[in-house]
Amino acid sequence: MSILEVNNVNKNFGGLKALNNVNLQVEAGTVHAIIGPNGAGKSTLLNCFVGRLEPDTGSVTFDGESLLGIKPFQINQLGVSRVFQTPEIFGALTLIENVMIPAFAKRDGAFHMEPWRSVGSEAGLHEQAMEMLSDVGLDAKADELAGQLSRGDKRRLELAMCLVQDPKLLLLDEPTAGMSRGDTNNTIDLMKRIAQRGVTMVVIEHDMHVVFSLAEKISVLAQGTVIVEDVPEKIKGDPRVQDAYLGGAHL
Amino acid sequence: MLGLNRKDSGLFLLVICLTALAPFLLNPFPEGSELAQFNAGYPDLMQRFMIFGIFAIGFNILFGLTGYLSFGHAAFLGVGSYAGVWMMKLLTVNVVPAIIMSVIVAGLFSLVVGFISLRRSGIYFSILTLAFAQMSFALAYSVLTPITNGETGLQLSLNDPRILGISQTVDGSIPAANFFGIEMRDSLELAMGGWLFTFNAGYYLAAIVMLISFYIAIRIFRSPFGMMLRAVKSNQQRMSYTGLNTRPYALTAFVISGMYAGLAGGLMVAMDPLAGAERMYWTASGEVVLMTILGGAGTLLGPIIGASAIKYFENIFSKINDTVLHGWFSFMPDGLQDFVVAIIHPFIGKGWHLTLGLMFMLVVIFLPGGLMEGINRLRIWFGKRINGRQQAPDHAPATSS
Amino acid sequence: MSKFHISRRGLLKGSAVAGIGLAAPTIFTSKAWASFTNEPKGDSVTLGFNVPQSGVYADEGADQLRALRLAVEHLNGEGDSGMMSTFSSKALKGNGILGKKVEFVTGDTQTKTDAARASARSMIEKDGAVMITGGSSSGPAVAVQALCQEAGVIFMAGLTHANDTTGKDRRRNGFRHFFNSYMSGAALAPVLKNAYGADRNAYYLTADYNWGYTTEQAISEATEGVGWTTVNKVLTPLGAGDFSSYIAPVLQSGADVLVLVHYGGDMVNSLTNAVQFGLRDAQANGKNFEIVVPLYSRLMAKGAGANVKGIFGSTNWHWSLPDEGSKAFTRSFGTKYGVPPSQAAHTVYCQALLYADAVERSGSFNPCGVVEALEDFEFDGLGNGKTLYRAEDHQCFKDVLVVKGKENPDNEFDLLEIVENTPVDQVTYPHDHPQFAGGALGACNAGS
Amino acid sequence: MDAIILQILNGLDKGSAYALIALGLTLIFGTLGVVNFAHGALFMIGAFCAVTLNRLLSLSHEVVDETRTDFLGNPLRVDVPYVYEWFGPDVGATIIDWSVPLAILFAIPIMVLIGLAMERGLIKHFYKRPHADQILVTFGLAIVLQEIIKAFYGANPIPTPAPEAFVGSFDFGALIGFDPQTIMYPYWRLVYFSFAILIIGAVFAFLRYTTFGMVVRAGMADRETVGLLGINIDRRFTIMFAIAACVAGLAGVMYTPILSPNYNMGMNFLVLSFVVVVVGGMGSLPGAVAAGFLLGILESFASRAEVIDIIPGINQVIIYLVAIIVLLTRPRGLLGRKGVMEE
Repeated sequence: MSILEVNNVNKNFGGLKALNNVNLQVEAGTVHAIIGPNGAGKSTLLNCFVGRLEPDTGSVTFDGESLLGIKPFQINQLGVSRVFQTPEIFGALTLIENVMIPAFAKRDGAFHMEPWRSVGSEAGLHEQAMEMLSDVGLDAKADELAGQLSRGDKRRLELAMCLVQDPKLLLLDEPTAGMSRGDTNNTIDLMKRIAQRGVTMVVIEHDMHVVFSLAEKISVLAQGTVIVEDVPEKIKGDPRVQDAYLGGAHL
Repeated sequence: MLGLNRKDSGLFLLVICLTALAPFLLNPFPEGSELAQFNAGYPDLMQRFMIFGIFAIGFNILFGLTGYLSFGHAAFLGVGSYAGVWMMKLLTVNVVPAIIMSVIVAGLFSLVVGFISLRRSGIYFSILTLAFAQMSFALAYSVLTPITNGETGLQLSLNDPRILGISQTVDGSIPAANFFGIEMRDSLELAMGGWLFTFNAGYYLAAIVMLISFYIAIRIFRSPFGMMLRAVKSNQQRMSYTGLNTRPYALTAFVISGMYAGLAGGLMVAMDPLAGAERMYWTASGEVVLMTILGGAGTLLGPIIGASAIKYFENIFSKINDTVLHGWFSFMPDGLQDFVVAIIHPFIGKGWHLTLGLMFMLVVIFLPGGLMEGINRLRIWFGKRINGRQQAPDHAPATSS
Repeated sequence: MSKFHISRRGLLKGSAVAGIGLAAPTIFTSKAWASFTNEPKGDSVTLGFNVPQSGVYADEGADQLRALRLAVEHLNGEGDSGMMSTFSSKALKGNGILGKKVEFVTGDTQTKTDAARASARSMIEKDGAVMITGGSSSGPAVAVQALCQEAGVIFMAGLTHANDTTGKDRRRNGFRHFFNSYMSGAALAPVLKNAYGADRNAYYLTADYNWGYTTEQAISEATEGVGWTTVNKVLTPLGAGDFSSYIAPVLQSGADVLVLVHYGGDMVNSLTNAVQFGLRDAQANGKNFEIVVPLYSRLMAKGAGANVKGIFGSTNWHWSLPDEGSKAFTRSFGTKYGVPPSQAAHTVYCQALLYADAVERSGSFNPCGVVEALEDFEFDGLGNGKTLYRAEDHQCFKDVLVVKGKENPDNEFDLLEIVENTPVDQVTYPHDHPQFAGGALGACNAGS
Repeated sequence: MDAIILQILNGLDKGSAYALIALGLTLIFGTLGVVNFAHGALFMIGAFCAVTLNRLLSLSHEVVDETRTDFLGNPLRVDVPYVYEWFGPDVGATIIDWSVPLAILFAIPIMVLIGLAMERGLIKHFYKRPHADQILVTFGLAIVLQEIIKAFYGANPIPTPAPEAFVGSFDFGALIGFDPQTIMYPYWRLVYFSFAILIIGAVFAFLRYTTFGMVVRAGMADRETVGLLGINIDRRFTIMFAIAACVAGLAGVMYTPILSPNYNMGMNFLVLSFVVVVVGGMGSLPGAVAAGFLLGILESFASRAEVIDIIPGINQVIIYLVAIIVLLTRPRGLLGRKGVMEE
């Protein structure tokens, strides 16, 4: 059963066709990678899932509900979390606060106001957030300001922020970009653990090592169209994929 | 205490003590001495410390937490004042209904202004709030004169149709604003040696309201809701992708701070039943911004300190004239005395604006976190000196208190 | 040794007093320490000079302070005694007031009601002032007057011209020496009729606030009384800066007189604009187009430069008046400061003297006694001829000067020439005249 | 019809002042990313340059004139300006008469110096600080500048007339076929409008056709990239600040005959200029100019008696009302770019 269904999605920017009749099915509980050369429309596609962009035509449904025409926070409340290419975190807040905020959002909904309750009295959520931080190896820095973290740490923090919400679908936009080999491997391990919990993941990634260690299915996007969709073993040898990447290299 | 953690309880207790003892603390110099000029322990100014403290605390909930810089908050204070005076004209000179009405009316007005202005962010938001406030001022000053009494300001008169109360007292005066019989202008005076301390009923009412406001502000700061407001300031994008609707958070903060402004306006007319249009002018909105930043935006205590500092300057420095100056330096030979007075004169008395401007610049340049940063630095510095060799200096960042 | 006493500013009543009393039963005595607010106990008395020191009227405020300082000198018997020597009442002896040396505190009204009240309150509460005077506009004057009424001190209004100060906002503890909008209209109308004829069409540009409204009403009613027609009345925002968009349509309106109901910087700008747009050289309805400025001030006239030449207006007082009082005051002020006094300075000087005199005559600083002494007090020798402080509304009735901008000034202060000294009878009105209706003095308040 | 032309004409000179101040504001904002609350004060200082030059030229020594008396009855001491003695009374009088136009030359070096000093001494340290801090520190500076001027020149407006040659107005209506005396327009306002157009044109030409200007424009679009190219963009931005200060100052110099300057005039223009900049779109130069004229003209129309009769008070709030409507319908102002000042 597919949890995310994308049907005939088109998106134009001025004269440029960014997405051209994209179709995509993501099976529940799988890791689905989207790869493709630069400018193929990967991020545009992801933006159409989270309400940042509205496709010109086509449909995007998640768990039977359309994701079009609703706001990003509503999409998240349906169970879709996203990790950005450049980490989006609350730089002026501490790490533990960064993780507690999504936990609150999950528990209390999009808007909730009980100013008489204190953060200090939320032991349960605090514990949950600390666990999540130790999962990503940041528990030692829980009281530091997030803005002072290294880029790699920020990315792991963002991942923790998404995971604490226990999402049904996790969208990752190049989760290992700019990481060292060691960090990348740690992240792969982490994502494998997440996958084992049954979280569905859509990953955009350039690093083929990451893609082939994780993905159960791969869609190749080129010039706004899905040219191939298959299991990793088949993708590796597909001439169309190599074509697209070589063509892409010239761009 | 009261659901606060130890540090916040300590802070709250400190503020309670300071406000309770203010009549002593603010009058350190004996009456009649040269330095008595610097005493601030008289009812009007002490009330102002409290009232503008409330205004700045509320503004800080919006600006300090969410980062939305409103340039129109004086409008809510003004609207609250008008509502308060009308209550006193029409209903009763008991200040409680007037204050409640001020908060309600200011809250409703801020809901409307906030709903529209929060459609934009950054300086566009600031300009929208500025535009609303300036329109309120211009209309209150002119076209709305039947409601606001324009330039003169709305005040009580001898023939107000007061429903629960009397239009005038038996001896033909306007009844005084009171809190269930305690008149706001009543004071007890205590003379000790050369010192004179004034305990004013209005001040203590304002102080209690300020303490309640301060307590609520602490609770908001420490609540998940307060955390969300700081998240609004830090990264709205992340917030919405985290499943949080930023607009109602910002709007709630806006309305809360608008209600604080209304409360301040209501207290102002409770202490002194007159509402003038100038208190809605953009410089008045600018003043609360200055208070908050001067004290330290985003800190709990900062706004109160900033408000008190500015009001102290406005009321004490502006009253030092050159006769007073000559008095101070009368021990000097004539020529030197004139010279020293000539040097100092531009900065005090009618030049107090100049000192104020210089002070803003110095604080912003050297203490970006406002006066609170200065206080924290001093604390750390003293801490080091005291702890000295016994233990390693505490390098924990000076968290805002 | 400590001394404790109950507030001289009012007793806490009821339970509050009981509570505090129980806590410290011995430290309060029930002796009525003072019978009225800020009763002077030592050998000096403090007056509060509340003038604009910042904002657009700061120069007028500065001039008022000069005059008040001079008044204090004269009251204390220093200097040349100024108008004290010409004042018809001889109660003042030059030894302070009731033998107490006069001291003063100053404050900044900022020409804002709020700031003016805050400043006045601090003078009363902190410095123990028994009388507040000064100010250069009506809003703050009305506000401070109400405050003084509540606090139980005397308010001697400074420059305030709106009818409301002694009209609907009059107070028992407040007094106005300055003239008002109605008097301007009553004095100007006949002069304007003589100069420009009875068949005139007037266009009003009016500052959009209380003073503007009352003055516009006063002038239009008075000129309509001599046969003029009012073509249009347009409200202009305070501090508009450039009035060109208001002035440009005037010539097309069929009007042949423009009345600029502006004061201060607005008057300077609107008059300058009007002259720039050629209104003074224009012809309308076959007549020369004329401009009128109801309330003149020499300090303002200076700002407008040559544009004031030949333009009619009214003023409370001018230093070139030939009577002995005016001459004495101008000499005294001019010798000390090197410039002649403005009308703003003159009115507060008179007010200070009148207050001191009333205290002497009543024998006490008690405001209720002062009120009694001032009500229906007739005096002379303060520059405006025979003057009456009317009991019903606490307004001074005296001659009103109609002036016009001088064509060939002798010196930089010689900007206005006196056209007519309108006798007091012509500007007197019943205290319940419609322009002043709706107010009541109430009872005098002595505080505690 | 003649009424409409009249109100448009009347809107032009105020619009010119708005446009000139807003141009400088948006230039500073676009190049330096600084919100300069002291810009109104620069306009005011420009105006006082004219006052100062007038005073300097009129510097006099006293000659006792026994035939006349002063207000105390003493012999009158007449001030005779030195220029009268150096150039003769006629030429001397003409020089003083022309002090406002001459003040342009006088003001340029002063404004440039003030601009440089401000940028190097103060603004430079605030590039990376939050906008709120920039606003506060420049607001503080504005108060200080204002108070200094007040200490020297007092609070009352100081008349600074235009040269005799420009006094009076010309009959614009007769020129374009209306009845005489229907559309009168003072000469000096025509001068002011032309002057504003000239300055605006010069600034645009400078930015468009010089390499300096191109670098600055590129820097406005993307400061970091230009910095990476090895161009010392900071130096150029400093100069841009001086130019912006100069534009504001000259706007002030030429405005003095229209509005007798007082120390507070800058604050009055500042708020409106900010509204103008925002309505035009933060960082957009053409936007600032267009919005300046647009709001000037709208304000002029709103002050027609007929309009006020229909909507009382509209003349007081028109600018703010337009600002609200524009901002709600066009989020970034008329010609603003995305992402500027929205954080």
